[in-house]
Order: sequence, then structure tokens, then C-alpha cells
Amino acid sequence: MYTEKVIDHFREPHNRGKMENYSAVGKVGNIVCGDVMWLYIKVDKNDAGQDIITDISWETFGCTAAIATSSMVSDIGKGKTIEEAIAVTNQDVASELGGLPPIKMHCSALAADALNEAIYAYLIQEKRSIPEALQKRHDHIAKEMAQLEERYAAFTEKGNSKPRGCE
Amino acid sequence: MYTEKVIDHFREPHNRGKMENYSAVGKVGNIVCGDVMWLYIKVDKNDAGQDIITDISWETFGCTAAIATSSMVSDIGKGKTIEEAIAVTNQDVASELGGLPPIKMHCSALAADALNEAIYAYLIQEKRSIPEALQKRHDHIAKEMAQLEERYAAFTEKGNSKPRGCE
Amino acid sequence: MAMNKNVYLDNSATTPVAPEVLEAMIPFFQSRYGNASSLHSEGRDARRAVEESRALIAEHLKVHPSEIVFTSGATEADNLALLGTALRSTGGHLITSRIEHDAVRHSADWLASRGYDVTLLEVDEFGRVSADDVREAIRPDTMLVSVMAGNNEVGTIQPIRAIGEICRERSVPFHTDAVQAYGKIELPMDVIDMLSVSAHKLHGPKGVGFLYVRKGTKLTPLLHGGGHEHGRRSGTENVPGIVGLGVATQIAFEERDRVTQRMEGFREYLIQEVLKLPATRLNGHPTESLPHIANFSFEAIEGESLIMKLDEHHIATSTGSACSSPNLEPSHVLVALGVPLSMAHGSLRVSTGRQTMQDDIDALLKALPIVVQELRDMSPFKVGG
Amino acid sequence: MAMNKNVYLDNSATTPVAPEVLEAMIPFFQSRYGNASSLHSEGRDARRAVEESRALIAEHLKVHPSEIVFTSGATEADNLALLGTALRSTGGHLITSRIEHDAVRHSADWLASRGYDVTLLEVDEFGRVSADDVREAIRPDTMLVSVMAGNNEVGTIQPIRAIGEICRERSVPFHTDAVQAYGKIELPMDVIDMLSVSAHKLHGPKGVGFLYVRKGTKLTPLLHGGGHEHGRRSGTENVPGIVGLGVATQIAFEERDRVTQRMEGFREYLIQEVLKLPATRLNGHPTESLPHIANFSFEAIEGESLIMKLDEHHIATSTGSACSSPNLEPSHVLVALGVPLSMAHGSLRVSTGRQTMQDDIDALLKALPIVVQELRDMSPFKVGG
Ligand SMILES: Cc1ncc(COP(=O)(O)O)c(C=O)c1O
Ligand SMILES: Cc1ncc(COP(=O)(O)O)c(C=O)c1O
Ligand code: FES
Ligand code: FES
Repeated sequence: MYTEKVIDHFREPHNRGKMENYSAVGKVGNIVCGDVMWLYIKVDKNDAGQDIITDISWETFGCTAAIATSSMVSDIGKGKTIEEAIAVTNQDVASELGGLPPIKMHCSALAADALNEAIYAYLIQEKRSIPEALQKRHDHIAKEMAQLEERYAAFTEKGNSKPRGCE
Repeated sequence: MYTEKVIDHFREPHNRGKMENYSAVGKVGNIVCGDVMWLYIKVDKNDAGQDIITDISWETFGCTAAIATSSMVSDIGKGKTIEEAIAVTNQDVASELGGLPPIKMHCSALAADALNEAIYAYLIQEKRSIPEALQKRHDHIAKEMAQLEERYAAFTEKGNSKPRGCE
Repeated sequence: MAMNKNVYLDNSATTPVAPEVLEAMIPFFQSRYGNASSLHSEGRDARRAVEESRALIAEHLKVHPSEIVFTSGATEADNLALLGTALRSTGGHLITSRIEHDAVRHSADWLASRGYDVTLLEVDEFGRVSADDVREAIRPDTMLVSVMAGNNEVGTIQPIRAIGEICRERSVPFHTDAVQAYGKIELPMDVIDMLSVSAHKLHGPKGVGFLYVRKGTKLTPLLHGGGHEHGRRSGTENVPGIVGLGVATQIAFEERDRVTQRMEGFREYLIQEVLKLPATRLNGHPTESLPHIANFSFEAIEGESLIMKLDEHHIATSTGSACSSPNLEPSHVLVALGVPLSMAHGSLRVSTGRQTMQDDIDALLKALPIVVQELRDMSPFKVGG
Repeated sequence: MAMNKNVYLDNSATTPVAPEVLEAMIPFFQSRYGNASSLHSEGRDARRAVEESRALIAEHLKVHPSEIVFTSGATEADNLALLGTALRSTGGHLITSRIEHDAVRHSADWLASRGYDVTLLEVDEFGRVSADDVREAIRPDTMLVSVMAGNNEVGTIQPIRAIGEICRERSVPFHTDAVQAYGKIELPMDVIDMLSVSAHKLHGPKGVGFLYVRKGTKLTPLLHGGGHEHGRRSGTENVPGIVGLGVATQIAFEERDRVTQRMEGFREYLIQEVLKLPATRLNGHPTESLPHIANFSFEAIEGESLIMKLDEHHIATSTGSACSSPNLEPSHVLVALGVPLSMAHGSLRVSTGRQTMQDDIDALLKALPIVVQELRDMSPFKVGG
């Protein structure tokens, strides 16, 4: 089952909660298990003029691994350039956690996807060109997210923060 | 499995061994399990002129139950008239032993048969008339015994006391 | 790694072995280790112990000892009932329900994949099978009806007597998985042909159980070998396990009224208090329930995380969440009851045992609002009070 | 009813649980009672224990842990190997031998009654299967070859490597029942696809064992349910049993050289001394034998009585006599070896364990001539010296 590191991140997750003044948010979900992750990024230029992810936070509705990988991806992504962050894979997230059970690898995919989606949203918003791989991944994710929104309509109607696919 | 009474009779069997000056011997065996029982009777007239079985002993090659039922049937038969002794059933033997496992009921049949065969041999020898049921039973037993003799030829050749079916 | 200071409220999953049970078992590992098939005194001693346990169980169920077939647990007992019936021929029809334990469900699935016809009975919103549906489903080629006595996830009790009577009328063998019901509620043995039990749900050891098989019920064995259990289940008898199952049965039946009354009290109190929390519901039947199981759903909560958060508070419970299942499917029981996927996702099963104290319930009720709030705070979904 | 003062020489039937094994098991009944499928810490603790045991066994066998499937014993393991292979289709050919344990033999019989073709390999007078016969028996539709590693009645070791290599060549899965051989002799795991083991033959507890299943070997499960053991064997894990099996394995492999050497000494001494008695023979192979089993026949002696007489002397042994069998048939193993019925009737199996001392052997050798004479005296058959 879960490694001690997974349990540690689940118990004391890093960077959780909504971010004030975020640059962009990525919203992803897994239609099979039903878990949902929102990931906020703040992007700033560094001295060399590169886009740097200076802060990450997240809101997750999901399993132990979903929460632990949210926490881990937020640690991993922080301080990276956009290019570096796009390159973060679910393998990276999982192995930083000391591995995940096979059935739980998709949770780490959720985390990597969320980071990608946030970057996608940021690039769109900044009217930058979108790498083809990123676009493809987004198209897939957006479809899944739309289905999940239906499932959780009840929760979101009552609440004030509607999930609406990627902004 | 076995009752305490069976085990007791097996451990300290009554009336075992060949009898000197016996009146007749009954030799039976079970072709399925391969066990063999020889039962000796001594017959005397009582004051009323009836044939009484005054003594019984046996030699048995067989299982725990075969030995215990040999012992028990020798106790049961002693003192009975010929007519009474013919009426002894394997149920009688088994129930005096507190019952036998179903698979072991045939061992008590062996004991009852041996008593019958000894009586049969006695009646033949005394040139008495044979009740029909006894004759039938004998015919069946004799056939089985003949087959067993073949199986144990090796043992009996070496020995001096050849089993030869009913005398 | 001792866990006994913990609050253990997952007794439907497994129970601690009762001290009396363990004590009765120990000698059979050490000095009384004979094989019950051996002729010598060690063997006869083991045989006696096995048969005494069988007689004890039969006495409590008011059946004949030869009708008890010891198995390695209820999974095997359920498989023996279904496969042992079906594999006597190469096809036929079986009836079972949508809320059975996987041991029945996947046995039926396997048979279906082998060309047998399987009817799955629907349940109502409380998880009850309708006896009328059973009547309607029976066909001339129906080999078996299998409906569980009490559900292991939501606790709902089935109308077993009514179902059994219909089966009797139509001369169809009736099997019931009584793993959770045994020792807790009265079982109508007069209309039951086969019944599965597992020791470890009853403060007995894991790895042993039995199938009650009414005399005359035809089965082909699942485990072939030395002809143990009158040829119905081969394999060297698990003597300590069987002894433990006997003692566990004895305790359960002797203490039944007292223990189940306490459990009912806990259940009512739990329902009352948990439903005070916002956006919460009870799954299963409010009253027609096993005494030891209560199942709730929390909106916008994922069950696996809930369990893990409660575990941080040293409280052991379980969930029917998709995330907690080996195939990422939400509990088929909750789905069959019509619980929406989103609510099935946030289910919590609380199950009490003979050792449960009011303190345990209080600890859960204290921790629950905290962890629910914590998880809701972490979530993008905001649930109104 | 304590038996431990007795001379126990029936270790092929079952063994006393080693104190170290029992000690390792106890916590899993009491404080560490979690269900290994549960998410909470009790469950994770149980899961760790199960996986540690699996890893330990795999290490000793030099196989991958995922290739170990825990079962309720070797009867189930044997059934899983045979039925699990055969039931994937509706017919086919299986090869096994005439000297298999009932668990294999009657699984094969059952399959034969279901329309499968079964070839039974003959054995020589010592009980050895010929590898050439295996080669000849293999057909295009052969699904499985199952030949035991070492026989439980006479101890004869089979040419497993040669048989395994032929199966490998012909791409036929090869199963071996290693219940008696495990922890006693080297097993050529590189040519074995499936292997059955039972804990209670190894100073572990009754009711647990495993089937080694080489990666890629196709099986349909026998017990359907919660998907335990990677879907190959459902049923709540018998955690204490599995832990016990692990420790028993560790002890057996660590002590192997020392213990088997002592056993070999006992066996040689026994053979030398018993054959001095009149009208006596050794059954099985004089040297190609498991170290712990010696099987003798006594002319004009019935084995069940012999066992019971030895039992009076507090000595536990066993026999292949017809009278001792549940169907009044003499041991199929002795019959397959060509032992005449009359001699099969008087067979005695002596089997030693890790706890056996020279004293035990001496006690047997002292009692044996006495009881043999006593029985011969009781018999109508007189045997020459
Ligand atoms: C060779 C052999 N195979 C299989 C078995 C059956 O194993 P179990 O006792 O675990 O059912 C035994 C022992 O009974 C055996 O000796
Ligand atoms: C209702 C029900 N049936 C069957 C089983 C399976 O029994 P076992 O754990 O003995 O394999 C369980 C528990 O796992 C259960 O709750
Ligand atoms: S189970 Fe789906 S995100 Fe973890
Ligand atoms: S088993 Fe045949 S006489 Fe006892």
C-alpha cells in the first residue's frame, strides 16, 4: 500500500488551499474514480526574463494519493520555469513519494495533469503559443472534466465556487 | 472413531488364541479389507440335554475392530445354546461395544459370521440338519474365504496351520 | 505495532480474536497437534476436538452435526454453495441479488462466463430484495437461489424466511450468506438449505468457516482429496481454527441478546448524532438492519481520505469509495441502492463488535466533524451547511 | 490430554507447530488483528506482515514474491493447479502419476469424470516415474503435467528436473506437489511452473499453504470473491497462518542441512534395525528418498492394529493398510509399487521431524518386535522367522 512518505504528505500536505491573486488555475478530474484537483500557479519573470512558477497551491477532492500527489507536485513545481514544469511527469511525482501502488498511479497523473492544465491556462491567457503536446493533453482533460462537472453539480450549485473546466 | 470400549477390548482381548480340544472352528475373512478370523467353539450338553457353547476362543488377523469384535463375540457367545448363538447378529456385537464407525460395521459382521461358521462346522460334523439360512450364509462365506486363501498363501505355506476354508 | 489502544470500528471487516477463543486454540498448536485423520491417540484427540466443535455449532443452529462442512472461510463456503451446485451439470440458472458479497457475486459472474444463466435481483433504496421478485425469477431450470441474510456494507436484513419459503415451495435449493448475520439475528434454518459463516467476523480466527448443507442437498466438491468432511471438502482439518470457531460460536450465541442490544444502542446513537452533521445521509435501512453496522455518506468527501484522516485519530473504519477499491469502482451495494456516485464516493461504514465501548463511539463522534471539515476545506467543492 | 511426552513419528501426517512459529503468530490473533485489505493502520500492519512473509518465502525459493499464492493448504494448492488449469477450457489432456497424493489424484479423477483425458504414469518397484514416460505421454492437447517431488507414504524422490526439462521443451506447464519435499531437498525451481506447499507438514499451522505460480502461467481461480492474491485466490487472508508459514519456511531452510542430516541418520538406522526383524521389507527407494520417511511391511500383520498397538506404547506412526482407509482400499501408492496386497496390509510408515530424538527411534525399535510378535500370536497365520 502507501509508503510512509505518501502518508506524511497526506497528513501534513504542503501548499493546500486556494491562492489569492493566482496567475492561472488548472482543473482536472478522473472520471473513473471521481476525484477532482484544482491547482493554482503564480508566475513571475526571473532576472533572466524567464517565466518562473513562484508559487503553487491546490484544492483537491480525492483519495489519500490524490492529496499526497497534490502536495508533492506543488513542491516539485515551485521555482521551475514553465518549460521545466511542463516536463514534470507523473512518474516524477510518484517516485518522489517513494512509489505508489499500481492502481494509484493515475492519482499522480492527476497531479501532473493539473500542473499542465494550469500552465495551459496561463499560456492561453497570456496569448502565448501552445506546444502541440500540451494542447492535445488539454483537449483530453477538458472532456473528462466536463463529465465530472455533471456528476458533482449538486455540490457546486450549493457552493459559490463552480468548477467550470479550464478557464 | 472407536469407542473406549473398542479400544479396551483391543488392548486386552478376551479369549484369544487357539483352543485345545475344540469342538469346531469357523474360518471367515473379508475379501475387501483382507482381514481373517478363526473362531473355535467347545460344545457340551447341559442338564436339559441342550447343546451349549461352553467355551470360545479365536485367532484374528485384522484391524482393531476385528480384534475387538472377536473378543466381544467370544464373550457374547459363551454359555449360549446353539440356537441362541445362531441368532447373534453383528448389530449385537457392535452395540455391546458402544457402536462402531459405519465403515467398520463389516468387522462386526466378520465376528458374527465366524460364530455362525463354527456352529455350521459343528452341525456338519455332528451330522445334524442345517437351517437353510445358515447354509446360505456358509456358501457365501466359503467362497470369500477361498479367495483370501490364495492371497495369503505365502503366509500359510511357511506356517504349519493352513487355513482351508471351513472344516 | 500493538493496536489495541485504538478505536476499532471496523468489525464487519474483521474482529479481534476473543481471549477465550485464543486460549482454547493454543493447545492445538502445541501439545494437541495431531492430524484428525490419524489413528493414534494424537489423531483421535484432534478428531474429538473437531467433532465437539461441529456438535456445538450444530446445537446452536439446531441442525445435525453432519450438516456442518468446515471450510477455509466464507469465501470458500459461498463458492462451494454456488459452484458446487452449478458444476454438477454443465448449465442451468441461478438467482442471486445485486447486493451480495463479492464471494457470491464473482462466483456467479464466473459461472455466467461459463455459460450459466444468472438472474440478479434488484433491491429497493434500502437494499431489500423483494420475495415476490424471487418467485417471479424462478424457472424450471433454476438450480439455486442465493440471497444474503444481512448485508456487510449497509447492514440491511433480507426477508430470508419469505424467500426461503418460496424456494421450498418450488423445490429450489436456497443458500444464504450469513457471515454478518450469524450470531446476531435469528436465522430461519427450517427454510435454509445452505448457509455460509466465517469465524473471523465473530471474534474467531481468520482462515476458517463453514457451510451448513442440509441433508440431501446435492453438491460436487470444490476441493478434492483425502475425502474429509464426508467427501464434501478435502484438506487436512484446521483443528485449532475449527476449535476457535466453535468457541466463538458459543460465545456469540450465549452473549447474543446482551451484545446485540448494546450494538443497537450504539447504532441508534450514531445515526442520531452523525445525521446532525451537515450534508450527511444514512445508507441502508433505518430499522431493518443488523445491529452492528451503520453506513453514512458525506457530501463532497472522498471516503478513502476520510478513513485515513480518522486513522490519524486512531479510529478504524471503512468506506465503499471507488478510490478504496481495487478496481476503482464504487461499492456495488451503494450503487444498487441508488446512492448517487458522488455520495457513494463519500461513504463511511462504522461497525461495532463485542468489545466496543461507548468511549469508542464518542471518540468517533468527536473526530468525525473535525476530519470532515478538514477534508471539505481542502476541496474545491464547497458544501453548504 | 497433553501428548508431548509421546513418541511422535508421524510427521508426514502433520507436525507440531514450532515454538518460534507460534510465538510469531500470537500477536496477529490479539493486538494485530487487522484485515489485510483494510485501509487503516491495523489493516496496513496486517498487509505488511502478509507481504513480508511472502517475500521471505520467495527469497528462500529464489522466485518473485508475486508468484506466491497463499491458500488454505496443499489440498487447495493442488486443486488450484489442476482445476485452475483445466477449467480454463472445457476439455483437454492432463498427465499425472499413480503415486500422487489424493489431492492431485482425486482432482484428476474429478476432471476425468467431467470429460477431460487423464494419463496416469506408472512407477517402478521403488515408486519412481520415468521421465521418458512423461515425454511419450505428452500430446498436442496436454494442458499440464503434475508429478510430485517426493512421495508422502514411501518417501521416494522423483526425477523432477528431468521431467521439468521435458515439459519446458514441449511447452507444457509442469506442476509438482512439494508438500513433503519443501524444506527437505533442493527443488529445481527453474523448470517448475507450479509447486504446492502446506505449512503444517513443516512445523507451521494447519489450514495454510501456498501455490507457487510462475509468472505467465494461466489459471482460472477456484475461489472467487474479493480479488485477493492478485485475483488468483479470493478470501480474507489468514494473517496469523501466513506469518506462521513464513517463519516455518525460514526455520526449515536455515536448519535444513543440519536437520535433514540427522533425519538421514535416523532413517538408515531404522532400516538397518527393522529389517533384522523376521518377514519384513522396506517399501520405497533405499536411497533416492526424502530423509524423513521410511516405510516397512510386516508379513501377516494388519497395519491398523499395528498402529494401535504402537499407540499403546505411546508411539505415533501410520499405515497404508486397507483397514485404516476410509474406503477399505490399501494404499494406492503401495499397490502402484507392486507391493502384494498381503504385504500392503501390514505397512508401517515412520516419519521424523525437527523435534525427533534418538530416544524416539530407540523407543520404536524397542516396542516394534514386541507388538509385532503380539499380533502374530493373535493371528491364525504363523510366520516363519
Ligand atoms: C504430498 C501431499 N500433498 C498434499 C497434501 C495435502 O495438504 P493439506 O494437508 O494442506 O491439505 C499432503 C498432506 O496431507 C501431502 O502429504
Ligand atoms: C457477507 C460476507 N460474505 C463473505 C465474506 C467472505 O468471508 P471470508 O473473509 O471468510 O473469506 C465476507 C467477509 O469478507 C462477508 O462479509
Ligand atoms: S483514486 Fe483516483 S485520484 Fe486517487
Ligand atoms: S477393516 Fe475389515 S475387519 Fe476391520
